[in-house]
Amino acid sequence: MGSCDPVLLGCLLTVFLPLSAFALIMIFTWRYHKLSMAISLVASTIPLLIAWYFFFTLDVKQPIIYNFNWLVSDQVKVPFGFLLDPTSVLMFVIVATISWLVQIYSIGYMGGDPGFGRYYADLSLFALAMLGLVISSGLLQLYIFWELVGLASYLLIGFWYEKFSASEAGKKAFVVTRFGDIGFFMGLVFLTLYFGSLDIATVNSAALTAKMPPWLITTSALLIFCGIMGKSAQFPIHVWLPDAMEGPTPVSALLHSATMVAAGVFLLTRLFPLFAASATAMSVVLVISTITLLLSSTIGMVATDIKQVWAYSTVSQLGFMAMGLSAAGLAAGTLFPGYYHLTTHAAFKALLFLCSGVFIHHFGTNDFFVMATQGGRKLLIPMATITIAALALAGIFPFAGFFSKEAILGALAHLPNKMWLVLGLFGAFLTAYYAFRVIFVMLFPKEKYDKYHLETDPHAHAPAHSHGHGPGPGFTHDDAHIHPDAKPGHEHDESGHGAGHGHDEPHGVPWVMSFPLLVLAGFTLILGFCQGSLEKYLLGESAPHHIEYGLLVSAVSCAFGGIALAWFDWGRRGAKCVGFISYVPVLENFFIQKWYMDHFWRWFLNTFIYGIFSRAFTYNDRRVVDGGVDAVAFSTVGSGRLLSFIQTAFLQYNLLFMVLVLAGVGIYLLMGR
Amino acid sequence: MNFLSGLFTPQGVASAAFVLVMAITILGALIAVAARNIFHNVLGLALSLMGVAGLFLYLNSPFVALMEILIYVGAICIAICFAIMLSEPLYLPKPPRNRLKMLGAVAGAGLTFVFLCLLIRKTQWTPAVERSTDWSITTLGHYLLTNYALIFEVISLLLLVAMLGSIVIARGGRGSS
Amino acid sequence: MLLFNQLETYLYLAIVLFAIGLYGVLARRSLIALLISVELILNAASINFMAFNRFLAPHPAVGQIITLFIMAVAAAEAAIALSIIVALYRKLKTINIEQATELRG
Amino acid sequence: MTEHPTSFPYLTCMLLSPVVGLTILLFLKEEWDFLIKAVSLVSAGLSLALAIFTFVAYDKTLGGLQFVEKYEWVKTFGITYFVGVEGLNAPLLLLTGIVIFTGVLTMWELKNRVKEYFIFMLALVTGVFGVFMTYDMFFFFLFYEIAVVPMYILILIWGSTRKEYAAMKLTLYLMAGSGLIIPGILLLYSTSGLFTFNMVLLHGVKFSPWIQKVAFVMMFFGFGVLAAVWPFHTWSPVGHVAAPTAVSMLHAGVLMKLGSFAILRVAMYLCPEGFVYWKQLMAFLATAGIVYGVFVGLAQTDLKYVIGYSSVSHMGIVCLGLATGTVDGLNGSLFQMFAHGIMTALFFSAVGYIYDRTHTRDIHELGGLSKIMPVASAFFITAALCGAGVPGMASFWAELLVFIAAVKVYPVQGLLAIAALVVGALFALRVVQTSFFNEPNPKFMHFEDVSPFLGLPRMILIGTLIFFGFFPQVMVSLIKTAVVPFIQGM
Repeated sequence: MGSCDPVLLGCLLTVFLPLSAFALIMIFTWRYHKLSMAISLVASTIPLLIAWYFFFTLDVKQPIIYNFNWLVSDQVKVPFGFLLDPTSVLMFVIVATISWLVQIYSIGYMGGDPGFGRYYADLSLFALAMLGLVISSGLLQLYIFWELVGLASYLLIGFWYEKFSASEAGKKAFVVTRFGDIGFFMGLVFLTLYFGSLDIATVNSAALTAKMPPWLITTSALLIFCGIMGKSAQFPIHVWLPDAMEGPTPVSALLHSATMVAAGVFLLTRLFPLFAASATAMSVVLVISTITLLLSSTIGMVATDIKQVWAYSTVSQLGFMAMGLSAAGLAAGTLFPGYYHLTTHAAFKALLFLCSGVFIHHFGTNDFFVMATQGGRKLLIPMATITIAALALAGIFPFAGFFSKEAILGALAHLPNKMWLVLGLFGAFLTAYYAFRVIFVMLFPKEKYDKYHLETDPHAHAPAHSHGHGPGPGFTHDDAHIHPDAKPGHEHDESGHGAGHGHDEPHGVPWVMSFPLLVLAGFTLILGFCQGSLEKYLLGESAPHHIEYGLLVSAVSCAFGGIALAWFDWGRRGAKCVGFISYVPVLENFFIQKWYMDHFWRWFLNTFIYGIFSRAFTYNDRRVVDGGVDAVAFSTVGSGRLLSFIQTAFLQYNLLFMVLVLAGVGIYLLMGR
Repeated sequence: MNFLSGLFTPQGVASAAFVLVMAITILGALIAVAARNIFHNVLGLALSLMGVAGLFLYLNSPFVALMEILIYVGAICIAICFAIMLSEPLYLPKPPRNRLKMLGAVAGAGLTFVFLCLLIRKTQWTPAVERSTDWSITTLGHYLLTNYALIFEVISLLLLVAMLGSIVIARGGRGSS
Repeated sequence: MLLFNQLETYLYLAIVLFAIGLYGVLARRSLIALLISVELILNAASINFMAFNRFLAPHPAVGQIITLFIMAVAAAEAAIALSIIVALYRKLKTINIEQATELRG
Repeated sequence: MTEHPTSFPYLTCMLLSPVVGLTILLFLKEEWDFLIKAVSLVSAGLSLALAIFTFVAYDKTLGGLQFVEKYEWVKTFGITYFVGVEGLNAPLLLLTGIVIFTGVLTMWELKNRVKEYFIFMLALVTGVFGVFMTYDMFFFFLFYEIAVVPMYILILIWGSTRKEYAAMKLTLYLMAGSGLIIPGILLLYSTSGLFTFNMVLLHGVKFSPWIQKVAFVMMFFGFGVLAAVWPFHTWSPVGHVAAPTAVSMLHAGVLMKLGSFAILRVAMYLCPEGFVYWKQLMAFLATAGIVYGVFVGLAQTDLKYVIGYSSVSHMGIVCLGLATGTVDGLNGSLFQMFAHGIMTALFFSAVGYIYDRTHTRDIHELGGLSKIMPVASAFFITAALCGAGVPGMASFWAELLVFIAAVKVYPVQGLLAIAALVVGALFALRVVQTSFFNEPNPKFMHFEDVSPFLGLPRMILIGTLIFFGFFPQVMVSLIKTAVVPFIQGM
């Protein structure tokens, strides 16, 4: 039945091509770099075409659903299927596009890395998992791909596994997201047991028509939100995402900003009716996402690693999306604002990361102060595109971010309590500030940035320099490790690869790296104007779009306020080059220490998991259980030894004893007669 | 004077002789275990065995009595004598007796004695209904080679094995010459 | 009833012999004395057999044959025991049973 | 249960194949190294082929007991040679076949007393096959003991770290277990009034409740020792550590399943009321094992100890599934037996390769192995991910089924077990990180990676895991044919 239906065939191809690419590369071709790359590219290009084909030609007003039995036990039935509706098709397009662009970009970025083949295998695994996640029809199937995405993330973060911090970050990411997924899984178990179906469409319609008991809706929504918190890095388990920047930069762009972390928000939109049916759940979401937004924006203000800045920015924007969704859920709005922001964010954040990747690749450092002093602004294309992306991030007209932020703030404005709106605006202000802090530092480098250099906090990934260029002034080499991010750049420089592009820079940017930048910049520019059509696509009709000028003005002024402050602090000639926050050293230190969240979790892990449970159980195992058994064994041996003292080898005593007993027993027996 | 007159009847003589035999047996046995000189023990044993042989005469078995003297007194006691000569010299000073051990032994023996006495007293000894009266040595020999031939064979085998075994043990294993 | 015509007489005599032998086995130190005591015990058993044979058994040959068997066994036992004693003496330079404690636990 | 006799004695052949191999080995010279291994491989391969055949050829629509062979053996005691295949044991026969086949391949490099080693290994596997296929309690126990005893010698002679202690401990534990099993079996035998050891017939007897309770608890603890039910698990990590590679594989992969299978096959099957009475205890012990195993595993530094404790945890999942007494739970439990068997076999064979080279299993001393031997490391990492419950592997499905069933029947225990998954992931990844990632230890730089031939058994194991991870229905539909009547009969 499958092969004749082109839509189904497309879905199947989408899932199985990357899968077979992964298997092929991992088993056979991982030693052959070019071949592996080719396989992986083929396996990602076809889904890309399918995605755009679906987007433009397929009518998904009525969701297209395919279901096959995957596992049929008694009560547990897991179908394998595809659900194509506007929500999934749009995400499908986003994922396929960015995934493809990143694969192209990685040709340049990862060129010459000894693990090139493995890298592409892992990317294929990610593509498989993410695409499967997006178009899956059942929640359990979604969960499976969700876990696979986590696996891919683990493998890619720890890609440079020789480095302790990388492998540690990979582990952290996997375990922390798993921590949230446990909640997700429990939610699914509850749904299975008390509702009976995990089909997304069924669950949503049941929530809409109140077929589900309210307690179940709230419980399962909250539990599922645990998973979302893990994957989308919401407070308090956001700590893995900044660390995940240990992975190669294209991976950060693909997984840890544009697509994978957005999977949480995607799930929130997927189950929007379910969540919207429970005011409690939505309030929790709103609170948590607001905390996340503020927390990560403030940390982003003080980070010195360019990837850290964008990482915290990602966390805050994810919080922003969740805010939009929850506000919409509480105020009977639509899922559009949050989802729209997801879309635009995917474009401009991927762009930010890829641009940063170019700088990192070029300068062999993650520290944007060093990049600035070494003439980062001379790389024209990346500099231009990163500025565009930062403008979008800050929410400046006419870039995409402006429209989507506007939509979310609109949703927040519908809430009866205006505090959320104020907090959202404050978040937007901070966002603009930290984004332009980076941009201004890069654009207008100063001679010396001593403060942030000498005070790199222990957890930030302090730049290490092994590059051919000498260390910049004031740069302290405080990390013994060779930063692997520097490696590709280094080799790239030596091999002289990347010639033949129309660039006047001495080292230049290979076209495979600049092409994705340009494409994404294009998206960032045009996406804003697609708001209407996208809304129509997603919701079926375009809501009447009345512009609230008060909100518009305040939002834009917040953004410009942030930019202006950044200009004042970092950009203008003679700026002090210290953040305004340094006037409150306590607070600054608090932000630099990332609100002590890492410390908290480390403490939690060491004290409870390793310290109390693990140690106590191990002690119990060694001493009590094992000791008990050994004690039984030893007491057996001991009592045998004790008894053996009777064995004096004095035969006559033994005999005497025997005789006495026998005679005694005999007499006793005879007396009784 | 029933007692004295009775003493000189055939039964009386037989009884008196029987008492004498019993006395010899017990006296010999006592010497065999109580004397401190090992050689006296052997002589006591011989005496006791002679007494036992006398008892066998009273039990209508002159052949067995003869055998008793022949084998026990004639063979075993002599063998023991050799063993004494081959082992510890007699002139060595003897360690003092262990009172406690002797007390224990007396208790053990006494208790066993009591037990066996009780056993004898409490048992109803009934003779077989039909009893043959054929006590001749011929019959004994006949039975030994027909009905009880197995015992005969086993005795032979046992003696052979014992002989070989004692040679092997006494010559001190494979190593010594 | 005459003394020598009573089963009990013999039985009591036998157990007296047995008890004396047992005492010897339990009290004596010398292995040879032990052997002598064992011979007494065996004789006690022989007397029993002969007495039963005389007073109770259906056929008089059986007890005699058993007694003969016991004699042979005793002879064999004596031979073996004596050779063991000799060997032991060679090894331990003593025939005191209290010194032969190699099997002590 | 309907019984379908067979035209050809497949099961007897499967059982006898290692016996024949072992007999041939007896007549081979110690020096003929290659021949010895080849004979063992062929006999193991034959068993595997037959196991696959029965797995595939089992008619799911027909159901019941198939490939049945039944001969009276000792009529007076009611002992029958009665073997058959149904959904319950078909996966386990397949598991045994795969593990012994790969186990022989894994030990291809063995140099020390090759002949004796393979003889004992084949003897052991005969016992295992026997336990899984027989439906007569007498033979069941006989084979059970056959499977247990060679383990002692295998560990004692070819083992490593504290092998005397481990071998002794293992044997004593298992013998203590047997000491509980025999009275249980005999209690049922004597009170049935049928004078038969035939389990299918005994199933028809309605034992009085107290007998069921007593017999069940005896057999549960007796077999539970082998299934490493908490707190009788301490022999298993010690034993795994001491045992040579293939024995660890067989031991953790197959032998522990004997215990859980026997709980299902004998205890639950014959004493359903006893099961109902004791199931709360079962669930408690199982959950304790799950939680406990991961936490203790977190503190271990020896690779094999880590795996040992992960086995304790995973066997807890098996036990939890059994304790639910629902179709889903039993499906999951049996599936988990299979999946865990393959997974641990993979674990141990990967560790065995590394240990043979580096002569250390300390996770801190190793390190960066991915750089030195990427393929060997990939095997271990795959197993670790499987152990952490990553989808796409067989054990994911098994755990899914068990957990859903468990939450339904025992909400608290079920949720606790699910929560333990986080720690499970943490401890699997901790080991992977410390010993396979980071900077390589220069001491081990010169070691070579797995050769394709030695990689073959590991690839077979991974392939099996992934196959059943992608197509769980192949397994579950088969298991279900037996589990559904099983539950109805209870």
